[in-house]
Amino acid sequence: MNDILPDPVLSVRDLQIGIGNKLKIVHGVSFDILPGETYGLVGESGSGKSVTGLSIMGLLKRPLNVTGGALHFLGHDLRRIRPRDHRRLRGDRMAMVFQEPMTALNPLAPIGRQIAEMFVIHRGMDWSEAKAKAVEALESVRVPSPEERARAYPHQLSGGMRQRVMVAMALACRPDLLIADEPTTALDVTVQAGVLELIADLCTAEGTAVLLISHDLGVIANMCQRVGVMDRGRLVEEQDTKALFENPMHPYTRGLLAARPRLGSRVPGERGRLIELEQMVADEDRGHDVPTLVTPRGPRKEVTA
Amino acid sequence: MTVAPLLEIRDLSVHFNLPRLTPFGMRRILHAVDGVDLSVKEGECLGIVGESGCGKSTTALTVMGLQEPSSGQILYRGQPLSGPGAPGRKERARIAQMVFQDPYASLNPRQTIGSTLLSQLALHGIARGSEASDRVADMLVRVGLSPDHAKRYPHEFSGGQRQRIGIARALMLDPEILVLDEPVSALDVSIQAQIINLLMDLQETLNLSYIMISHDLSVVEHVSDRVAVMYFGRVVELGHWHAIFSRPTHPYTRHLIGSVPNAEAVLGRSRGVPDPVAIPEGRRFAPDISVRPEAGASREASSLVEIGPDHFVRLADSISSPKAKR
Amino acid sequence: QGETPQDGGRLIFTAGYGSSITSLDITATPHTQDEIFSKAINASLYSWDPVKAEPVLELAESVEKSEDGRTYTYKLRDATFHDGSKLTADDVIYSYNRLADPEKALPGAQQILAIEGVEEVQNGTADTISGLKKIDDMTFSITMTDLADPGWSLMSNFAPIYSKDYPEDKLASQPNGLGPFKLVNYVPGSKAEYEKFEDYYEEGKPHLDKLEIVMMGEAAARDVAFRNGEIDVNILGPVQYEAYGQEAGLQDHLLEVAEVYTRNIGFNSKVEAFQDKRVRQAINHAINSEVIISKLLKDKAYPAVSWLPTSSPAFDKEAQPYAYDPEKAKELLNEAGYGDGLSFSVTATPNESWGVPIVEAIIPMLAKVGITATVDPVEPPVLSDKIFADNFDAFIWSNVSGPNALEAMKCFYSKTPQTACNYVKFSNPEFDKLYEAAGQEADPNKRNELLKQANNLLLEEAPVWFFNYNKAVMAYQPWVHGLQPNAQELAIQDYADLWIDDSAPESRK
Amino acid sequence: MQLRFNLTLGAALVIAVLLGALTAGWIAPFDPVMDADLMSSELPPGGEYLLGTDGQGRDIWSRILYGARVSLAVGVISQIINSCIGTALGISAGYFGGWWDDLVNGLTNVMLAIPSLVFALAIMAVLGPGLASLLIALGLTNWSWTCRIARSSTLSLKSQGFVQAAKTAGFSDLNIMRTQILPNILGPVLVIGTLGIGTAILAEAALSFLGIGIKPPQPSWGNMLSDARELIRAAPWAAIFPGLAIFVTVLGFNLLGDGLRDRLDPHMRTRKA
Amino acid sequence: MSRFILRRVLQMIPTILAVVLIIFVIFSVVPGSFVSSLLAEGRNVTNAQVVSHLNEQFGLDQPLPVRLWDYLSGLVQGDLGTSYRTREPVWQTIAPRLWPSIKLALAAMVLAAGVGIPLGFLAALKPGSVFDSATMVVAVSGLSLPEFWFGLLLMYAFALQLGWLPSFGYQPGSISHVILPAIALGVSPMALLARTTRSGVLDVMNADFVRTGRAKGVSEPRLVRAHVARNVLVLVLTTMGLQIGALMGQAIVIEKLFSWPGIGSLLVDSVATRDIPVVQGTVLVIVLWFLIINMLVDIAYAVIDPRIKVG
Ligand SMILES: Nc1ncnc2c1ncn2[C@@H]1O[C@H](COP(=O)(O)OP(=O)(O)OP(=O)(O)O)[C@@H](O)[C@H]1O
Ligand SMILES: Nc1ncnc2c1ncn2[C@@H]1O[C@H](COP(=O)(O)OP(=O)(O)OP(=O)(O)O)[C@@H](O)[C@H]1O
Ligand SMILES: [Mg+2]
Ligand SMILES: [Mg+2]
Repeated sequence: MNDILPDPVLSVRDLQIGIGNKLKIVHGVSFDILPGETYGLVGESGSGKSVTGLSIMGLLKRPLNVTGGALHFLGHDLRRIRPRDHRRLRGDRMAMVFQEPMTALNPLAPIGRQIAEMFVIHRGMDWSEAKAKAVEALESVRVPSPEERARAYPHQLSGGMRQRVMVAMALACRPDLLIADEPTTALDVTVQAGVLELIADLCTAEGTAVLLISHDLGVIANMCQRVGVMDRGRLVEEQDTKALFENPMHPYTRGLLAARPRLGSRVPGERGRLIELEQMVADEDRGHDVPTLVTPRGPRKEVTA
Repeated sequence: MTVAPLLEIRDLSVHFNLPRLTPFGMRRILHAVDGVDLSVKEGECLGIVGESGCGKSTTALTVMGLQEPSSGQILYRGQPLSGPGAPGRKERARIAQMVFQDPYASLNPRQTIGSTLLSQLALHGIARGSEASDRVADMLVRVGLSPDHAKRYPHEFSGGQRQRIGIARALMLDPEILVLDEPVSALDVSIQAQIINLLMDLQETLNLSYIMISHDLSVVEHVSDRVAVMYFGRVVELGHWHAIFSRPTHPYTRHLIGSVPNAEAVLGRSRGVPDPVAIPEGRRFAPDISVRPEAGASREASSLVEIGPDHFVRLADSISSPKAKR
Repeated sequence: QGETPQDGGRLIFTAGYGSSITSLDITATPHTQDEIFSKAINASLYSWDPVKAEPVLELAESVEKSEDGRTYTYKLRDATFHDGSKLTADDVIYSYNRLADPEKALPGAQQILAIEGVEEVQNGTADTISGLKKIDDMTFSITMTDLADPGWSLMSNFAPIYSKDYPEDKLASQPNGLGPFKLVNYVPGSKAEYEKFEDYYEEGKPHLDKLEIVMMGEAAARDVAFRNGEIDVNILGPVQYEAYGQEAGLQDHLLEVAEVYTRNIGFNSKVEAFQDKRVRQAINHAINSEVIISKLLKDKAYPAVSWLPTSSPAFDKEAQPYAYDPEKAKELLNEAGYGDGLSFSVTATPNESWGVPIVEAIIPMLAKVGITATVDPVEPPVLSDKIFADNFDAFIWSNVSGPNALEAMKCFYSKTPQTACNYVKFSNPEFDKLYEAAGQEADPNKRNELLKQANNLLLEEAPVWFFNYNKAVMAYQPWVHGLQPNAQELAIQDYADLWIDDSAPESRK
Repeated sequence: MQLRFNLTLGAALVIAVLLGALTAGWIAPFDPVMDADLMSSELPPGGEYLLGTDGQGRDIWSRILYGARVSLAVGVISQIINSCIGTALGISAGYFGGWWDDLVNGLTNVMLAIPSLVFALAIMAVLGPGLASLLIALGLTNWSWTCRIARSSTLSLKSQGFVQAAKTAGFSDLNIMRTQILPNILGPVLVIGTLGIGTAILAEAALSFLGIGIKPPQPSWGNMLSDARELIRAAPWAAIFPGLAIFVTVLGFNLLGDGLRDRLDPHMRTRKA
Repeated sequence: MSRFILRRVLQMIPTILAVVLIIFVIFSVVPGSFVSSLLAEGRNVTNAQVVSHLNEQFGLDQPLPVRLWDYLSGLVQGDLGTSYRTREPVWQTIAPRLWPSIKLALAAMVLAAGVGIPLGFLAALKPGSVFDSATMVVAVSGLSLPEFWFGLLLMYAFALQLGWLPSFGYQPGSISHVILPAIALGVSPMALLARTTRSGVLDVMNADFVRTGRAKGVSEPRLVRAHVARNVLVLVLTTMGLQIGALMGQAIVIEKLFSWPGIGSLLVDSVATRDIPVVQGTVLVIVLWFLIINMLVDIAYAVIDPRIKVG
């Protein structure tokens, strides 16, 4: 336990994303992710979680672009970096897992090849060597009979399996940061558990920092050390997970926590109404530029590699 | 007293013919629903949970008459809803209505909300002219919208509002039963609560019966009176909600409940992933099984056994592992 | 073209009446398009001499006419078929018998109908033609049913002499004939390639080593190809005729001839108005033929005076065509009781010189005298169908009107059925009398005199609108020689006479 | 940017042609049929005759204006027939499925496999030239694409909530097809239809080229072009202008169709934004 | 694979039957007969004997169902009947036309694909650019040309004015003869392909897996080459198949214009002379070509796209 925090892997300062200069989508979001830390980003649909993640990757699509703020990743200024160098970082130092495992893989290429491509691009291996590494990667995400599976095409795999392949691909080059954008929302709960567990295990083992984007507070609680809550393009609150759930500061966070039906919360003999978000936070109180409510990081568990 | 339940699903099976793999290859039949028995009493909410593809929606569609059963029956107050002598589409409409999962696809984008609602009244000759408009306005208010929303088109509404309209539409004909197929899973958490509250309020004021399908256990727990757990086209456990959630018996039910990422449960621990013990053997990384051979052999053997008051579990499955079943 | 012919080289001829041919067996088809190809391969007993404008002996050295003027005895010349066999009297008898065979249903049969006994064979009452007699290997006789010169029909390219020993089923694919060229390659829908037949019966001919005939139905495409030097001759349409006539380099190489076709609009006598001579005359007066000929046909035609063409010996040089006189036309119509209107439709094919465009041009002209004409556009086979079924008011067509004048006049003889060629069902006792008399007349001069009277009568009666006689025009490359102004059909050339000079490009050598 | 440009240009061209056709009676300086003076045939553009005269001495500009009526009528009406047939077959096949679907599908394949020009040629041969025959020939032979699109759209709409809802509300199948499905596939049908108008105008020209189109002397662009093909050297304007008229009109409809497609396709819309 | 082909061949049978039936019925009511076409020239008068014998010989005096039945029973044995015109088996009439037709269709397609697909690709890589707009306007223009008019203009420009290419005709083995007709025939499929490719590329570039590729750090050129191209091909293949399949039938006008001895001009000639057995035969060939090409496309799909099972 020490109070001196290591240098963050990723540091986001006052990030602004918009369409041109007119329409702002993300209004000054700031947060840090420390090495080995799993940082959760929650919020309603459209609150700007995904675009934040994409902006770090440098994958914002045309009309959207970063209009202000700073993004620092392992000493690189991502706003100044040459696109070419940013591309080199992608996949190698920072990786991303997307929500839809059905469409995120090239349907016409065997998954082994798609994983191997990572090694070819970033490690300069030749294909045969890379393919062997790909099998290892598949094995590491606990895909049974990985050699066989490496030759399979995406459509031959189940959703959960595909998401494992995505994880294997993302972690292939042992990146320093993994951005997981709703990695399990498309999956069944039972499958979701397995994939989350896998991400957690692998990242702990490698000391990979994770930016986990989700709207499911349960998932966040299970996975993250620290959580940021986004609402209408703003980061309204950031706390350690436990603190956030125990002592939410922002009314929006409180509403979010209260509104969600919790398993095991119903008392026999009654069927109470759920608390609605509006009861906790009035609409006019949302969507203003106010400083993010932050509590300092609590004691960190040692990261064991 | 043995009054027939409001709605009874009796030994329902729905099979789909899949395309043959080769021109002269085997016929392949998908048993989407495979001998399901369920009933709904007046004013009750029956929840159905289960993994994706286990036949929940198919069951619902069959109840609504949108899917022909391969065998079995749907009975409304003891009267068959399909087959000879069954009521026609129009009469049936007054018995049961459905709220669909996707609030975006469930409204005709080319019709104003008002005309969607009005046309139903006109079709059934319930009301005309200003009386009809009044009814529409009433209904919109009832589901938490305002009467002048009637002039708008679906794309002018948010997801939550659309789902309210979907509910309004379903209630327009005063049905006794409302089938809710994943009514909130496409919605944001914050909006989910509103819709769930609305549904619960309506049920009370209108004395409706619900069949509520969801894969979100917490929602089902919150709303249902009884819960059926489906697995591969069959009901594997059925009982009072409290019994199901406090004493899950079938391994699949246990696995399901154990998989739910529960914030409160884990906050004490540093990182809690569901109890692996609850995961049935062989299911952990099992691929999706969309097609499975006829489960003929084990069918007779397996049956629902009452293990508590109103708590049934399918024995054969609890004994034989799902792997063997495949 | 008085120079000495040179031997050798290759000539590319065109067949412009379509983009394919029906058959290489010319007896099986009635189409000019096919005749162009057959002419290189085959020869008939007689041939047409374009200079003398009469049939002359081709495969026979001599002929003797019998006393009664109906039996002709021929002595064949020494000729060889492409397969090496020699021409004998048996071949001639075989060829004509084959034509008459009803089982084979050969259109060429039309050419030998005047031989005695053909009708019996066609009816199935006889097996062989009684009018054909072999005398020895090189001598045979033909007996005719009438006094007309057999050369008129036996010169037809559709009634060639085949070898009796040659398998019939090969006629359509590997034809065997007596003509100057042997077929070496046939690409259906595209072209036929020939080479010189060394054993051709005429000494020193043919001049060309190779002949190629390409099928090109589109006039515009032909024009481009000709200007590009890709083809050596080009049958011209009106537009090209005008253009070529004005262009230096092209205008000196045009071959023109008055062909024996009369273009006309036939008035169906079943239409009440057309039964009145004055109406028919009125229409002839109402249409300005000359301007149509000069503007639409670009002067590629001669105004028709009556039915028979100017080249016919029975043509009356004194006769005057109908003058363009709308006032007169109106008058005549008034007299006939059609002063306030008359309407009819003209069945027409798309042909540019005697089809829809002409009708389009006369519509406004007739409108000026109060006649409403409309077009009934049809495809070629439908035209004849409609005519034979008597399902028309009027038609526009181009009909053969020579060189045999008697044959041509037959089309207005009242006993000729509508399906033969009396399409308008013309019936005039005076005409019939003249025609019958001409048929009986053995003296050609007297016969022509009678026919001249008949022709003038037609002019007066106006059973048709006399439009024009065709002027056929062929353009040829400067290096081409030996083309003849064939009034029967300009596209049919005696390939044996053609030759090319040194100025021909490399590709023709 | 480009997309809106397409739509605007297309609409402008089509409207211009439409206006020309509608006002032909007023703005055409000559009668397209009767004002034929052979003495003034093949006059070059300029002077009294804006675009020159054709071989019959008729004013090309007037004939193009009147011809627009025919070409537009042929294009639009035959395509309306096609769209109706295709939509009706496609919706019913997709909606009912089963043997009817198989039958319609088979028929569509047959129609796709037989070149529509051959079909039209045969029908024209049966019915004889003329506007009515053309409408039938072109109206019966080009519906397969509409049918395919209607069918596949219906298949995907069929399982959507609002169609299912209409069923459970007790609406009859016919009613559902009319009020729920039809309005939702009108977009793609319209697009195909617009493109099909161009195809039909070209088909009329091709049929006229083969000698069976509109009954002359009625002007249509197809038979003007076909009449003038011999004149392409002597009086090129007689061929160029009708050709351009066809080109511009078909281009207009194609651009319009393209633009509409982009407009109606939500994919394209977001991409543009 | 052979099973797949077998099944596809079996599936063709109803289509072919329908085609035979439709053509048969239509042409039985078409006015004008083969025999009357013999008389159309107004030159030779064929006598009535010959006419009735001809009708008898070709069975034209039989009622329609009998003729249809005879035709079908012949067809089952692979006999397409006898041409009225040439009096040879229909197959012999058609056979020499096949290769020229296929050659023209393939040449047009090579041109269309060779120009259209790259154009569409380039346009899509810079959507909204001037190049993109220009390409698409050109493509739409290509769809808007009356083909014979365009063919005639080509003929004038390249054969007559420039003298680069022969204006007409068919030479076995000659490339230069095929160029002009192929261009005239190929513009419209080229335009279609350019458009399909463009929208295909735009679609694929928007697909999730392309974003995955970017997230992997794949460079844009590599992305296009290794991931986009193949997926676009799958989209473009259908259009290509339908186009090649339709080309033989579309070539009618072009073949006539360029005196190209293909199936299309045979068809027109046969229709004009009412040579019904050949009309039947050529339409069947055109339809078969369409069906076979589309079958090949299906097979190609299965090769490219593992999601599709053939066999
Ligand atoms: N290409 C785009 N053009 C215009 N607006 C966009 C675009 N992409 C995203 N947006 C807007 O940016 C906002 C943030 O979107 P984002 O996808 O980041 O939300 P999110 O928090 O990830 O939501 P979800 O939970 O639904 O994934 C939304 O309001 C969205 O409408
Ligand atoms: N029309 C159909 N044809 C063939 N198979 C079908 C059809 N409809 C459903 N199925 C199959 O039947 C099975 C049950 O489907 P159903 O939609 O009832 O599942 P579900 O429990 O509602 O799943 P989800 O939670 O994903 O909605 C699935 O395997 C599905 O693929
Ligand atoms: Mg998102
Ligand atoms: Mg479902």
